[in-house]
Amino acid sequence: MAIKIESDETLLQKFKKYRINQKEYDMMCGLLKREPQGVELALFSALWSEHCSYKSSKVHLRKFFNKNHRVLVSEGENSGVIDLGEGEKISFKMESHNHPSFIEPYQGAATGVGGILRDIFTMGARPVMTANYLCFGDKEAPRMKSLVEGVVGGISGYGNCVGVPAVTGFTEFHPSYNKNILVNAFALGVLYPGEELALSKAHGVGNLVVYVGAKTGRDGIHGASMASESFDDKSAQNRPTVQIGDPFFEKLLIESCLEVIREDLVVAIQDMGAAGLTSSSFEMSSKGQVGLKMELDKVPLRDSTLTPEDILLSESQERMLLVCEPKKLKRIQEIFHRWGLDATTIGEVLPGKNIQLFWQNEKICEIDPDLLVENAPKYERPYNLREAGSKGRKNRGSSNFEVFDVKETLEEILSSEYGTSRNWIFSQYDQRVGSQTAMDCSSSIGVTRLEHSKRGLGLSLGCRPYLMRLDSQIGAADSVLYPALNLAIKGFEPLALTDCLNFASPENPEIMTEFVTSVETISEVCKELNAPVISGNVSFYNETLGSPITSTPATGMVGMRASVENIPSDYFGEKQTVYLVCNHQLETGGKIEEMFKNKIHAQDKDINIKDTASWILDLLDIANDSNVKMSKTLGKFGLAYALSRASTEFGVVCDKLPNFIKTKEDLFRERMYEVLFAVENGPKLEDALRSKNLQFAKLGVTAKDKLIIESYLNTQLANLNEKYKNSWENLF
Amino acid sequence: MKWSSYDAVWTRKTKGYLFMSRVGVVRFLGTNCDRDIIQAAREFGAKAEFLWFQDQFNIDDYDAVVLPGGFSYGDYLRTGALSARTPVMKSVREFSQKGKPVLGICNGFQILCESGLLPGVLMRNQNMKFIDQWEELEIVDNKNPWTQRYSVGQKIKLPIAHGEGRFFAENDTVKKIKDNQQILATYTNNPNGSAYDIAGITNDKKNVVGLMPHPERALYDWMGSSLGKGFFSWL
Amino acid sequence: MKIGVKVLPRKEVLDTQGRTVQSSLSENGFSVSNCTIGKYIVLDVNAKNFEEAKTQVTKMAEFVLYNPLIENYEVEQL
Amino acid sequence: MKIGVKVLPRKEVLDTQGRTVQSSLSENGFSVSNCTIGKYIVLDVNAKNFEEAKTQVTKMAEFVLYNPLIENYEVEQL
Ligand SMILES: Nc1ncnc2c1ncn2[C@@H]1O[C@H](COP(=O)(O)OP(=O)(O)O)[C@@H](O)[C@H]1O
Ligand SMILES: [Mg+2]
Repeated sequence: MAIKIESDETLLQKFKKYRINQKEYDMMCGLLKREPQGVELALFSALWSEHCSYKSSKVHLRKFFNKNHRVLVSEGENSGVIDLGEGEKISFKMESHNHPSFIEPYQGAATGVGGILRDIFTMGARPVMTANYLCFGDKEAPRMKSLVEGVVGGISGYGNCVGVPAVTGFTEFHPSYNKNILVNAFALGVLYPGEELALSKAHGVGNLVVYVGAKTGRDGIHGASMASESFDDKSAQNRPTVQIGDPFFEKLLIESCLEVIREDLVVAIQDMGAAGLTSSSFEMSSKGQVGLKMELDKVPLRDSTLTPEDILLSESQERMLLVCEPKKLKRIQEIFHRWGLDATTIGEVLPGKNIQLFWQNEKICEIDPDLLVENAPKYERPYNLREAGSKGRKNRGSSNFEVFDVKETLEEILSSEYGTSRNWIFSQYDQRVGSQTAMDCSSSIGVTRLEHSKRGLGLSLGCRPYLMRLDSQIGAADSVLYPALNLAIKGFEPLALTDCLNFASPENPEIMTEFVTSVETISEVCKELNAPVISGNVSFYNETLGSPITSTPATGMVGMRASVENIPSDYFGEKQTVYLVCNHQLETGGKIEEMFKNKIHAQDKDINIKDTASWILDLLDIANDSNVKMSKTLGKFGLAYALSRASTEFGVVCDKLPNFIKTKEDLFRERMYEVLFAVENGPKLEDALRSKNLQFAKLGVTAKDKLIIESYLNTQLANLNEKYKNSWENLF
Repeated sequence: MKWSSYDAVWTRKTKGYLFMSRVGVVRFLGTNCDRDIIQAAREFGAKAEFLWFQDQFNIDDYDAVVLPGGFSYGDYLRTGALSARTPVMKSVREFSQKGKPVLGICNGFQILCESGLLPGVLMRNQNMKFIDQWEELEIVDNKNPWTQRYSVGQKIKLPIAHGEGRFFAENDTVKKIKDNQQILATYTNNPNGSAYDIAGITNDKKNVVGLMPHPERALYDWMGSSLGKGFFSWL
Repeated sequence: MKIGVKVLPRKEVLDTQGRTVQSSLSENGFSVSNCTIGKYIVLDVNAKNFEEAKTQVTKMAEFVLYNPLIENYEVEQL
Repeated sequence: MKIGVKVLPRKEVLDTQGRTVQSSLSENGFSVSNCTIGKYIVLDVNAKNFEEAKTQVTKMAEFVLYNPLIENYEVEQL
């Protein structure tokens, strides 16, 4: 087919403005059988961006294990949904807001929280918990301290005001994030018995398209396509207007949207996220295979100079689009009005399947949304198969780190940004609003109680970037195994997973290899645990001037426990016997510098996923049946660090270490995987462990105010606790 | 039956009348602890329902009114300022003037100060940050409906969650509050710079109480403490 | 008509924000002997002249824009 | 010398606080067609004249007092 090539500069300029390349332009022309005109190029630019189309990841995301008896929705909607079995359903998801947070940390992080909450209540679920996964650069890197302060402030400012508790999180530092921090927000919502899901599929010719919430302004125009390319030095200049989040408006939207959904007044509902009105309307129409008429001049504006194209691309926050039967409009408007919001009809559902856009009664565009949504490009980006064993491992460092004095090393870790408490962060988050929080951010998992059934939902975030730097398969396996283990030893059965895959450019085959390895490995572990991946998000192009971030597939795993009473604590108590239970896969670790700055030492082994998963499920039974009072996973910095963290009021006297700990250094190595259990009735636990053939060692008994590890360490707790709790402020 | 003061509610209970006290829980735009309070009140056998900020209510229909925490009007302008000027507050004022029990928690406390039902004002925490953590409180007064179940000097653990909880009033006002025994509870380790470590106060008639910490978040051991119960169990 | 309302903390009230900013400025080598932070509110009102506008805005200020316990305010034409 | 710095949200940027305060004022019977809320900062600096003070304060503003992505500022003598 002959396509007229506009060789003049205008086309090149357009490519630049809309971030489109020649190849994709040719594809558009092929689909349209002509050149795009008017606002069409803007529509393509938005919907074919990596951010909206998932064009580099789609073929791989399809491989995810995403179905089991609990799953109600795991694709095609704003968020995944599972059934909890007693009439309740939950919906959860995680999403990145990395680029905006680097530009304007407070608003970037705040609108990240706002966006993920909208994805949840759009489904008809009331948000009941949030969490955040943060990776910052070296704390001495330019702007880093103010980025930390701004991001935490933004999450706090938004989350506290909408009134959804933050129950857990993850914070890490590494120079690969110096110019590209990660801000991933997680949210979970509940549908109580009898409450119906809301979906985004438009249908019913003659039904109305209604715009709800904040007025449209110039915020974030071209944001979606911006988010789909890497930072360069020029990014500073062509920044779109910063999107400002208004948590107060969001709160009003939550209440009013849930009310109209509960009264069964809407046919379909969708938040306006990336690429705003365009993506929400085109997706609703494409999913329902119906046409839509939209009169852009009826969209409520904050700035009267906006053009139709601006209106289509604006990413103003706190806006929703819904479809309803005409006879229900009045009631809908009443409800929104009661909550101080406006609901405006801007169009209707048409027969056929085209979207027709009008501006002051003139049709400015008519297009089949499938061209933009279904027919968006899908790329099989080149990648290599991961090489097994040591060849797959880029970053194996030497193992010869030396510990001179256990106490000194421990104190050094506890007062470094890598090992100190994140209390400075989470004390700024409301962790208890809703009055259902059973475990807050100070614990290794977050727990919220289900209002109606009194069961508990547990949440743990996964992905430890230092393991990803070692090897993407080990790192990805760990990003599911570690949170699953954290949940299991508190008695929470892993139910399902969401992910947020933060990677550099997919056009780089090495990065793509890590991406594919991560997806396949995560899926494999989820299958072994029977915990499907129900939702997620991909963020590519996390790199600046060619230097990539650590590939970071963050995850959020949700588990359930029969009750929120007597959950094993993170801390030792009086008269307890302490055990170390292990299933050694491989040994990693070294001193702080090695782990977080340079290469990390590790044995040349892989993780046996099947074996580890079944061990985790065994521990779940133990945690539930053996009257476990305390449990804790050993992670970075090994046993010494874990014992010191678990010792607040009571420490432990370890008179005999297991034979695999022979040196001072061994006290700081992480042997994946090990957990601590403390019980009052030792023999009972031993029987249970033996009956399952689990390897364990008795470490000793608890003692008030002191921690003793053979001849290696003998210390009072006050000093360690003080270091752990109060070092942040000296560092930042 | 019509009851005009908390004593009446109390008597009915002790005399064993089969009676559910009726609690009104005020919802402003942006209130976010409203469902928590309903749950807490119902847990202890009270009949609890929402009151809407735009509507006045019949003061005889309720035995107690709670202004829950949250971020009404987004905390814009000043915390509690916009809510204090809504229609429902006319009824709350009238209700309190009849000596009936009113409790404002967190943002509710801020609203009561802004509307003049309680003296003083709550300002930005000294460290300029929102603070969520558990604090030890000492009950200073129990001659009011809301802390009647506690003993004076009793130490209880409750969580705080606020950015603006630093109680401030002019010197002579603070002195008056102190002399009149209007201090309800104080912090053991003052987290926010509050005058006299104040965590909560009462009005001079002791029927209106404002408290920054959240007793509704400390009802059962699984929440971390059950010592907040007393604020609701008398209802 | 555009009217500006300057709302500043009263002297005897501890202005935590001002103090924090002042110490941050001093730490970074700026010499500031005092820093006070308040609000600036711009209102668009319908009025024939400043007098009329001022009357309206004063009413709003007294109604809600400032808290006399801790703040003072001033009205100006923009 | 006392210098005032008026920091206001930029026009194209959403002013969340102003939006809510305006609608609350309207609900209470005041007619306001627009409300914008920013900060007012009073600084005491050591300077011989306004020009000199302004130079100093402008540096401070650029350093920390305002966020150029979302705000504008003006310096005035008090
Ligand atoms: N960004 C954050 N937001 C909220 N809580 C956080 C955040 N970062 C860390 N935390 C909390 O701090 C606890 C300790 O963090 P960390 O030491 O990294 O994990 P672990 O307990 O697994 O060793 C976590 O369990 C989490 O609840
Ligand atoms: Mg969405």
